[in-house]
Amino acid sequence: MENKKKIELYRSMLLIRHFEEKLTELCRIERKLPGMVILCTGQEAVAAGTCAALEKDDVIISNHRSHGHLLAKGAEPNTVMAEIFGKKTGCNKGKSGTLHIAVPEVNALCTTTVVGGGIPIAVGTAFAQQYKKRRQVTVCFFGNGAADEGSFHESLNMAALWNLPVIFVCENNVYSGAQRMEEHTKVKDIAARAAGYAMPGVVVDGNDAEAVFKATTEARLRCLAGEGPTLIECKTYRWRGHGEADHQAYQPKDEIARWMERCPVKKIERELLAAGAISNQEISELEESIAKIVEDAVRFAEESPWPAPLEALDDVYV
Amino acid sequence: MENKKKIELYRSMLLIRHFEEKLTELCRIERKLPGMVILCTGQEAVAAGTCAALEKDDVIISNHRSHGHLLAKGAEPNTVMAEIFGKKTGCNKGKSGTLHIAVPEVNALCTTTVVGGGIPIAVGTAFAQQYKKRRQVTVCFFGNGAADEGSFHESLNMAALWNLPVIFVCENNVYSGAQRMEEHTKVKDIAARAAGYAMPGVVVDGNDAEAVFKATTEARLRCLAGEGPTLIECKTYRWRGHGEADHQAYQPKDEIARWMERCPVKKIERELLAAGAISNQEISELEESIAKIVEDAVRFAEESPWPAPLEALDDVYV
Amino acid sequence: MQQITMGQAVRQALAEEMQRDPNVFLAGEGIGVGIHESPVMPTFGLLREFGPDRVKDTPVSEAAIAGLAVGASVLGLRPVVEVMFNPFFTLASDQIVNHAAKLRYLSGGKSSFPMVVRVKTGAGFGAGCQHSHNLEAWAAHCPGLKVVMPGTAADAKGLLKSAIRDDNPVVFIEDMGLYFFPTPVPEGEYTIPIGVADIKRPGRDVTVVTWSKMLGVAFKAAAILSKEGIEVEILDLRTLLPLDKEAIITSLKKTGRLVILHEATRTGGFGGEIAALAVDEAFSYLKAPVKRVTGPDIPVPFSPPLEQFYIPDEHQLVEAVKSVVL
Amino acid sequence: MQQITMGQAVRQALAEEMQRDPNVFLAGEGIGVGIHESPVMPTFGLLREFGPDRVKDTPVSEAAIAGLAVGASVLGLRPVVEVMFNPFFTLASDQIVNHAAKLRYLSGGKSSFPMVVRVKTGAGFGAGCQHSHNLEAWAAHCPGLKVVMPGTAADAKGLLKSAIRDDNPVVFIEDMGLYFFPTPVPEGEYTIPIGVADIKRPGRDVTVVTWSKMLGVAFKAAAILSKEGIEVEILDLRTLLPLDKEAIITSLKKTGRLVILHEATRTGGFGGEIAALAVDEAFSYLKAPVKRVTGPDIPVPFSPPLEQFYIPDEHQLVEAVKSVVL
Ligand SMILES: Cc1ncc(C[n+]2csc(CCOP(=O)(O)OP(=O)(O)O)c2C)c(N)n1
Ligand SMILES: Cc1ncc(C[n+]2csc(CCOP(=O)(O)OP(=O)(O)O)c2C)c(N)n1
Ligand SMILES: [Mg+2]
Ligand SMILES: [Mg+2]
Repeated sequence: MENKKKIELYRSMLLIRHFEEKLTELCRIERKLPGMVILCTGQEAVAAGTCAALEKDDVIISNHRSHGHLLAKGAEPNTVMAEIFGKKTGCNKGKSGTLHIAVPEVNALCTTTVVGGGIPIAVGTAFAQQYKKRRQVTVCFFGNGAADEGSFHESLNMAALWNLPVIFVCENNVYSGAQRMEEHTKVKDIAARAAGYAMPGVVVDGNDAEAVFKATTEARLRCLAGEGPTLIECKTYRWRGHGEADHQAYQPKDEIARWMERCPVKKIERELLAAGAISNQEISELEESIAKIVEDAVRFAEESPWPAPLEALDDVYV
Repeated sequence: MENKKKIELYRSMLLIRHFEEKLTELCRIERKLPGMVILCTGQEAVAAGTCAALEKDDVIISNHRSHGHLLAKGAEPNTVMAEIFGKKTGCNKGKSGTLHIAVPEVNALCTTTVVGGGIPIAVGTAFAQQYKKRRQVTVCFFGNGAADEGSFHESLNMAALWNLPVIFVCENNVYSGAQRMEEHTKVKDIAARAAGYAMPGVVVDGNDAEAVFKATTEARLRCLAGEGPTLIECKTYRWRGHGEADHQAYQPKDEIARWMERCPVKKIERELLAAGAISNQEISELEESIAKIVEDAVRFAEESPWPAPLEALDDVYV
Repeated sequence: MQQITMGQAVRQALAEEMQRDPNVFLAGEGIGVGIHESPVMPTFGLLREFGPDRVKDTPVSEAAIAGLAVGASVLGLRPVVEVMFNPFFTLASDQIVNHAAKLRYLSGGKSSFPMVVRVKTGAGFGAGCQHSHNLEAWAAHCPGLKVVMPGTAADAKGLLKSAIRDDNPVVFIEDMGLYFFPTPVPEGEYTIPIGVADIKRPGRDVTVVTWSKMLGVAFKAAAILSKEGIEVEILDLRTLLPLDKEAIITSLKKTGRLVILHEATRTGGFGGEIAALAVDEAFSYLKAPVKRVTGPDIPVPFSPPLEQFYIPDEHQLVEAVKSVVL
Repeated sequence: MQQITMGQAVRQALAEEMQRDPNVFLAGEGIGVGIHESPVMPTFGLLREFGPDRVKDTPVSEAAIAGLAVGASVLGLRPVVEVMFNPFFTLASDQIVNHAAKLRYLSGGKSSFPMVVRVKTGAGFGAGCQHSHNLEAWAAHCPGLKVVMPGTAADAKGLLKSAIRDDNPVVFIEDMGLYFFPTPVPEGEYTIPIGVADIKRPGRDVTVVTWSKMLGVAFKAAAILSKEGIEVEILDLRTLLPLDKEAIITSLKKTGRLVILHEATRTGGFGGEIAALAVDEAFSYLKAPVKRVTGPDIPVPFSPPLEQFYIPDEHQLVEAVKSVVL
């Protein structure tokens, strides 16, 4: 991987990390953020690595843990933050909130908080891409828990049958809500299910952005060659609770600590430093510039007006 | 396999064959039979072989193609026939008809015509068997088409996770409605999906009743040993259309002919004759006795009264 | 005018719209191969005519089929997908209700989902309650959806064409009982707007609000009643959502009497909505209790005499009308 | 009397019934481990108390969870399974509607399915429309089911105990808004019969029919109106199916005026059924139009001011009552 690309990856992950750490902070202030705030801290390499392998026109379908996906795909931090705050200037006018933010401008077309609900939709967008003979793919993000939903099964079967240009990215962060993987399925690797649809299934280190990037790039090429979908399982870990209200009592402290040592952001940072591709000075500057982006986004959100109550009636129908 | 047991198997298959051939006949008479009549002619070895491996207390959950399963499990031909006719004396008082006949008396507990709908229910009955610490198993019959439903996936995962005593019998008769297997899935063997749940998956010749019996017996022992579920795929073929109204235009004539040569009833008959376990004379007698059972069932059904219209209001609630 | 069945009318609408707009495609279980290859079926021959890229036979996977439509429509295609029988709507309902209906709202109006879900419904085929269960009231309770349920072949054609051109998700429900009897359908291009009810028979004495197959029952009853001097106004809703409230109220202003007729079971049926509208917005015009003639609160039974008992008929309607007129 | 929340009342009912009958077991997503381990949650601590054989944490598989209940109940267990949020009812709906509700009928009365599906519902948590969507009207349109929707902690406890002992499938819907405020609940063993509505406040001027969390809104409005000399009778349905028609009609005979209040969206909501009942069977007593105060016909929005706009409040109810009284 070129250094330039790798720095991009690093930058993307840093943005996600800062953005979400700010959300954690804001959640500690009572009534600052409405609703349930669900973060991907620790999983940034999946979002960044995947999206770095995509073109702007490629589509992503996301789930309840979407902030990373959206930012990595190029969404504007300001309007995403405003949406999380529920403000009128939010990218969905405050209708969506943190759980189902869609950013059509960057082809983050549909985000759904129904677990597994995005997978059939990804089949649909990929179908449209194939139907229109576009050189585009769809990436569908979902969790290990979602892989137990019927929708996963129906969708992977259909996508394989029709050789659709879709990449199923299972972000296996060990947990599904408060249940560990082994408490919700007996299979060791979700990727093993791909064989049941005659589809390639790949396991990658989800904390290694470069590995995720490579796997996605390969899968994308298969899609574009008309060879159909791939299931990529990214093994990673959720540093925080299911949502910010979750006290993580069920997550062993040493397990969290072990995974924090394998921090995906630090990993790529170390590699870049070792390769002499970036200096400590440049890192500081980058962090500062990103901190500013996030500060600006929060300020934008805070200073934005609430939607007027009657706006609730808009946008139901075309 | 003992000859006695094998003769039982043969008898069971003969009954199914005669029963259904009679239904084919009756369908040719206009307005004789209401509704859509769906037959398993050619697939008898699956029903017979599976049920021969079960005890009376074991539960079966069946689907739209149920007649074979029910008769093999020991259902009374008279009341099943009357149900198919829609008569008051039918085993479900005419409420069900051919598509969802339940015969709780022989633990054919639930039959559903929602494709895949029985699979979660089988998880439930197997759960009850485990919960009550009974030495019993559940067999769930479903087709290759049903294996594409989300319910299949969720159920197999849950059953494996909890080591439930359930045997998933996928009756792969090549078709799902008018679609061939390769038109609805890319995978060659449905049994390959079992690995995705860390469950054993077995392929057997579904036209060989003895092979089906053996596979079921082994799976049953695994269940009783607390080792959990098995997926058995029985490769067989549907001689007739999806239902009796289906003209089978999409089924190649020579394909049907090839499979008819592999008739499961004739196969076991040949083997019994070769082993000297049965004589031609005995076969004739058996056929006659079975023909009489079927004739009696038809007479019983024909002579039975219709339910009174107001009976429609009964049996909604306990 | 051509005489065709509703199935054939649906087929014409599909074919014409597919010719008109390359973004229209069809998907469903056996819609191409046709389990019972029969010209009464609405997708008969379309695979041959439009090829396998535009007529997709799917696996038996209702959720994926509905999701296919959601995803394809957000990228600008116009999918028309089929739910084989109304009870299987349950299996597709998460995609239809939580996604098709809500994702536009959730996007703040940025995205749209121009898709049609065709649902086959109706008792009378001896298929039992897992095939026969009218659930139009479910869809009509979901903002973001439009719900269309035509009662004639001519309406079906014009409404389906509008549904396909509509930029919102439309649930289009066809009663299979209408697949078998030819009725007049205009030749050539026409559309019928969604959301507009139709007075199928004017009358001064009582308004019968109905939709779908029950329209035929209403006509039969009206003929009987007319002989006794009672003139029924038959208002065919055609669209349940958005509801043409004005048409209902206008008719009630004239007749002052209302009977609602639908095949779905009574309790929680969409008839309640019509009654509620009447007793709120047309209260001062009502001269008599509002009656509902509906399927009884039971699953649809199999046996012919039981199933016949289930389906509302003209005699029940005649009786209900008389009870409010006399 | 103890002061507990509805979540705690549900928990007591579950614990007591599990102690009473070894056939009762629980299953659902995170019901044991508890995503937000919190004593307000109805299954809090039950895993510890009853062990993993009787409190089953399941995979995220709504159809299998519901099917688990169907199959377990036909073999004589009494499953109580949880649908985490009402919109996910869609994913379980085939098992609940086509199987739990119909299989007894299909068996000709031979089998029964004594199961309870607990559904959490209600807007007000900033969770948006894929978590908040009141769909009680769906279940109440399905013969074979019973549908219970309590408005107080005391009712919840007694009704849930009855539901668990009922030999029919019961959909038991809990509004999470009631999980946070303690109200009085009798000590010790008691049950409340399913199918019996309750006059929560007698009054002579107008009947307000409501259920679930909206009961609190009705009380607030009644207090305001009382000061202006208008006495509201609050009839809490508690059970939607079977519907206590008599209670509604009896109240209407007294007041002659009806306002229906529910949080679900208006069109196709269960309020229509109540209005239809009134205008049919109590027509001659009605002195004024029947009004409905409900959620507007939109998905539940996220942003606090929008969500607040969605949820019906006492001011809307006061206005509606005045419009029919004055
Ligand atoms: C259909 C559905 N069922 C249940 C839930 C509640 N829920 C939200 S997230 C979640 C766990 C999902 O786990 P996983 O798919 O692994 O994603 P993760 O949260 O770990 O990123 C559950 C059960 C839901 N949102 N949708
Ligand atoms: C949920 C659902 N979708 C569609 C149908 C219509 N249908 C009935 S049988 C069938 C094909 C099933 O094929 P398979 O599972 O292989 O069973 P087979 O008929 O071959 O025995 C279909 C699509 C149905 N009954 N239920
Ligand atoms: Mg996870
Ligand atoms: Mg098959």
